[in-house]
Amino acid sequence: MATGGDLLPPLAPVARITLWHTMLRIRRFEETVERLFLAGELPGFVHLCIGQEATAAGACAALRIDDYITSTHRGHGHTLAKGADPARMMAELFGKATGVCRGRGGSMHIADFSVGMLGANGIVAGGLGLAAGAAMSIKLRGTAQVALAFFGDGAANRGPFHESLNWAAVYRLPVIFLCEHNQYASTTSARSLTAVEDIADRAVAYAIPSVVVDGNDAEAVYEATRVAVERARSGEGPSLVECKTYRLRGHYVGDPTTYRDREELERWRARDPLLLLEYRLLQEDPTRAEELQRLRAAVEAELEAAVAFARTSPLPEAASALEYAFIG
Amino acid sequence: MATGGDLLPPLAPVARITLWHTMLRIRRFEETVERLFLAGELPGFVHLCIGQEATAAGACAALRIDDYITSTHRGHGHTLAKGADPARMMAELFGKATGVCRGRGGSMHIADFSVGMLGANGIVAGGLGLAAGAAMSIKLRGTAQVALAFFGDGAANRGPFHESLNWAAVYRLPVIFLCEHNQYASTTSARSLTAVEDIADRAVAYAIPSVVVDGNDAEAVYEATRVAVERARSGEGPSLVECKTYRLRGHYVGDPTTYRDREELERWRARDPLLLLEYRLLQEDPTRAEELQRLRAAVEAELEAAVAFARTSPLPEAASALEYAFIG
Amino acid sequence: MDTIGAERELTYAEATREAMQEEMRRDPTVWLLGEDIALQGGIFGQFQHLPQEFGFERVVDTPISEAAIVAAAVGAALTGTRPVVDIHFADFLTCAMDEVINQAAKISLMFGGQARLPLVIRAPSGMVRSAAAQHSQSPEAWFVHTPGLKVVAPSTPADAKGLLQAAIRDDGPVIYFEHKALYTLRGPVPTADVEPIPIGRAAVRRKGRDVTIISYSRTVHDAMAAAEALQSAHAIGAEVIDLRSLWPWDSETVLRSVRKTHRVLIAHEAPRVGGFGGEVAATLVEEAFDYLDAPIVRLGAPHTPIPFSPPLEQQVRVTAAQIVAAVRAMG
Amino acid sequence: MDTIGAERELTYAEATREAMQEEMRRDPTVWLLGEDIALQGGIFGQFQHLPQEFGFERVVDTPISEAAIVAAAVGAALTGTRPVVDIHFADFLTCAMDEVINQAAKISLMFGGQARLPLVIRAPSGMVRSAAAQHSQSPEAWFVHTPGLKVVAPSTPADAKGLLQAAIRDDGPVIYFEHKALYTLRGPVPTADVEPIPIGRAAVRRKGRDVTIISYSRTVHDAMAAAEALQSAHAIGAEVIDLRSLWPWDSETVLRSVRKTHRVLIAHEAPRVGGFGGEVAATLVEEAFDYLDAPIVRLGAPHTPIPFSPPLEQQVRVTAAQIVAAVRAMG
Ligand SMILES: Cc1ncc(C[n+]2csc(CCOP(=O)(O)OP(=O)(O)O)c2C)c(N)n1
Ligand SMILES: Cc1ncc(C[n+]2csc(CCOP(=O)(O)OP(=O)(O)O)c2C)c(N)n1
Ligand SMILES: [Mg+2]
Ligand SMILES: [Mg+2]
Repeated sequence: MATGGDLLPPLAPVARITLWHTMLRIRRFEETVERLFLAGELPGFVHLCIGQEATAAGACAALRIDDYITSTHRGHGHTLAKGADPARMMAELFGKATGVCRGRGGSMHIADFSVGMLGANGIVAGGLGLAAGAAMSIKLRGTAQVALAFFGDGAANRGPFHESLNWAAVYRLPVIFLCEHNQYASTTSARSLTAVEDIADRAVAYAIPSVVVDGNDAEAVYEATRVAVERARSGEGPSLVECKTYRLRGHYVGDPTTYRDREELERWRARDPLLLLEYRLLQEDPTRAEELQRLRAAVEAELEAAVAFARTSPLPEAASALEYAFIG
Repeated sequence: MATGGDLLPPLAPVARITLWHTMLRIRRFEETVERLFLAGELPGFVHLCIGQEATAAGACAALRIDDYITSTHRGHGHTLAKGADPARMMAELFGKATGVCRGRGGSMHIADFSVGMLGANGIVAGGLGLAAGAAMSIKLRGTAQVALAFFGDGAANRGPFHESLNWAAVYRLPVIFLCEHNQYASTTSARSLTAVEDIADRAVAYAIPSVVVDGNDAEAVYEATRVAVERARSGEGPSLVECKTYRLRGHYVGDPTTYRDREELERWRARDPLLLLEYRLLQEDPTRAEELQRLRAAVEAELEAAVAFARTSPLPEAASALEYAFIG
Repeated sequence: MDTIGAERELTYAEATREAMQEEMRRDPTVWLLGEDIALQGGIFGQFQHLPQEFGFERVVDTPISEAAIVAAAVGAALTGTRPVVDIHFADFLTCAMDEVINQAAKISLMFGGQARLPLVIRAPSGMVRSAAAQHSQSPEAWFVHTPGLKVVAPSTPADAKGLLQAAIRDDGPVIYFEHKALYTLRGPVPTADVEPIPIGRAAVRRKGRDVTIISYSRTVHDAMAAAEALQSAHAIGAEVIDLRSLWPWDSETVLRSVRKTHRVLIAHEAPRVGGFGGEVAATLVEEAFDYLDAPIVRLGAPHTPIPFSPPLEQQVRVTAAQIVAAVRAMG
Repeated sequence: MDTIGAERELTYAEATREAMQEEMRRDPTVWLLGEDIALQGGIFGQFQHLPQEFGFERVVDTPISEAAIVAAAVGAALTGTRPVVDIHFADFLTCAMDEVINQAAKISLMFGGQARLPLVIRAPSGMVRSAAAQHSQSPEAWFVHTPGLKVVAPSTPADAKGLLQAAIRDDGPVIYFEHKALYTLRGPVPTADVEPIPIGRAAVRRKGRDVTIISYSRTVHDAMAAAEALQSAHAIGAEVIDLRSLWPWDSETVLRSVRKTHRVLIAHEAPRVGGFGGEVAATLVEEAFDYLDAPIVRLGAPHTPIPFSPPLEQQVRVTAAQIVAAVRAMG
């Protein structure tokens, strides 16, 4: 695809460990959120990305901090991978005044503009057009940024998917559309209500390049995204990257998941993205075990601090309810 | 494509003359409307289909009276071809109480449910989903009808195009999406703001068959539609038929058409769908000239009567303004 | 609450299901479409077991395509069937707004009465458990301001059944708002042999001589609690009117009450500015000006999208305490 | 009409273009996108010649993709530019309703103030020349009822310029309604050195002691004609207030007038039911109840989509004659 300069190299060993570390941070963040939610500590509704860590980690590894991402209702992983502070994220999920959105957004609207994370979105496919717009702004301002929109397989059936991809194509925008194909849209399997098996096939309708990768292989996601990012940064326009993955939990915390069978789940569990990369890293060099162990401990410490910060932070004052409602 | 029974045969000579006759009726209707509009006799805004008669005539020739069509802002030709009474259509354009919509709709909302014409639409791409829904109703009711949606090249960039085609594909609905690719969406050439040259290429995104035909060749349009209709009627699902054509007038009556050049216009004028078929009919059998002449006279008489009916019909009573505003 | 014809208690969600079931048995052209309704039975469980009885042709899981859902339902309603649409959350009506406004609402007029459009669009509205800004809206006033639509918003299980039945039998498009916080509410519900509740008729939920409290949907329950408190703590007799239908709405029942009490408070969960309360207040001023002894009071959410954090969400909700305070302040 | 700072006469369309031009010169991050605006200069000619000065990167013809137009503008506004969106007809806002409501209006609150969203969405509304049901709507009340948005609706060339400038300089989303029938209206327009007209301030278009007529957009001109007729034929002195902004709206100026005249009529082209008139009436009852000597009268379109045929279209329009009759009937 891309012909522009090699702006980011293929992953060095240390970067691969970072990739694994990012995935672990996401996994443990999500497991912690799940536990806290089930314990009744978190208000609202929560969608976890357990099982899909490789897409968030792999894609964001190919981005710079000033690049933009837009996300979905399942956005914790994207936000962490883009560089947000887990403590302020956790505080947001608790609805605390110290949260990234000062407690106004919660899980479904988590955002951190300081790291280019332009927001999770409670509207399926809501983020694609925003990313196209951010890419348009990049062109107008003449910077070297790119924008990347995460979206699900279900989102690919909404009109904004279509309008955004045509839009990005005709203006040759520096944007990457990254589909997290996790096989389901809530209770319905992608197979039943999406006319094609690969969302990537839809790129033909916009004459843009697309690729299907193993979405549980963080390195593969990184590599595919890297190529798309280079293409975008060198002015050659948008790409569609489809990552085949699976959510190992329900659609939301509490989902009985009666709509899929155990066997399918087990098949995907065996391809857990964390295990895959860990296996690869250790097979290549068993001495890395120690470093991984060190990172594990660091993740636990980080999370413990995040939860403590969130718990001890104040709730917003009721009297402040109208703050930020209105600009200017 | 289709394998179902040959529900409609290829055109017999007499049917081809009917095709030409239908096109002539549309052409003369539109020329009359243009003249009346410029003379200030018609209220509102008018979009003519002069140059595109072959798509309306060819497609509707492949339909039965109880099949459904949905249309666009450029819907006079579709309405006539589906079998509506030109006098009541003309009365509608005059805003008369005797109009097909009792003067409530006008050009942009012309409709005749009695011949399965479910309405022109002032919303670009508004008709695609309606046709898919009519097709769903056909399946539920278990009839042998089909639904056909006319839409423009510009409409193919709107979200409802995407949602409707995916929808029709997953439910295998008896619906035909017929694109009238007339090279422009108002002032913008399709080339500039549509990422692909052929809308038909977008069918891949829904795994449905598609075909591109010469939209100025009424027989070719008929044949492609016939195949798609057979497929639909025999339960094999939707198709996309793209007809390459050209509007020989402006986007609306009064459009200065500064956005296209004379040479392009002349090239298409030479491929006038009426001349094409007339030439073919006469080359095969010069003695047909007499019949065509007779039909010409019949068309003029029909139109004269239509205009007289429209002119002499009463306007709706002001006091009746709230009629039909509300159902039940 | 009205209990006429009721024989057993059901939840609001169960009553909805029962209405669907009875109507689908009664009329084979009635069908249901929406996201996650067939396999899951609706995200609030309101459609469980319907596919087992009626099959997947009449209980249809759809792609995430709200625009196509409503457009297809319009097309199907124009051609001899009676579709009932389920939209996950009322906030997502915006994704099908063109189909609701420019097609469904306008078709009858545009086509000069050629079309019947027996279409129900169900949409759960309102705040529940910190669902945040994109899952909490109460947008009913938009649709009241849209000629061509009917708008209903039941507050009890009995009305959830009776109004859904009426909506399904209606030949025009009806926007039917359920409040998410009410699905688990229990109450008496009439059995199959009872007539649907006519669209456009309010219910007087409680009699009183001193003030008329007008409300609908979930806020009716806050109004009832306020009325009890006003009576017991302040000896103020509040008449509580549940509008049930917002368009057409039952101004007659309201006017009758106002002519008696001379004091009016209107309360709804939707934002106060531009809300349905303004329509009611303005109408009462036009029709009962001389009966009013005090300014009409409107309560509604302050002018903000709904915030996530519980104390903030609670802060923007109209409560019984607010209603009590507002009535007492009327003097 | 206000003429402060005006030096020459321009049409409403020309004033719009001049506002764009000045703002684009002043701030290189201001840009314009919409269908048919670059090659054609806008379907009402309101953007002619802009690409020649600012190039096709800042005056962008778009595909027919209203949802993407608004979404892209939101994304671009979040990231350091000031997009001005042109929607062909206000009716088509429904095609981007989700992007307007669930994204633009809610983003500031949802993200806890992280976002600025300097975004203007222009949309021509109202009836003109039998454009029929899908090209004639006046949907402003929906957006007033949507917390997070500002809503303006200028009635004169001077305001078309001044309010568009204010909207462009505003850091939040502004829905800007132009009335299609006003594009050719001529009037004095201030030159470049004049400040924009602040959003939220009404204009008293005519002084009077007997009745306050409140309006906005095209209907202001009907109100002015009515006021002249009331004066000359019936010696009734009407004060005419042009709201100009619907949210925030200038209740102070209105209240000042009402405390003087004690009689109020509100007139707009949008449907009466659920229209902005209800909000004004309800507010006045709340804030000036004791000053009112007669019921507040609201005039608006009857409850129907706009019909095509000229006598029907005319029948659903609020006219000067109707205003005169309604004022006289107030007694
Ligand atoms: C416009 C819209 N329709 C419906 C929903 C309800 N909903 C939330 S998530 C979801 C499924 C999304 O599926 P997909 O895009 O595949 O993402 P995933 O949940 O698998 O990550 C649905 C239907 C919504 N939030 N927005
Ligand atoms: C949703 C929507 N956006 C914009 C318009 C304004 N408009 C009317 S026709 C038209 C061009 C349509 O192009 P195409 O679909 O190719 O049909 P054609 O006019 O060429 O027949 C536009 C932009 C509209 N009516 N509806
Ligand atoms: Mg999915
Ligand atoms: Mg075209």
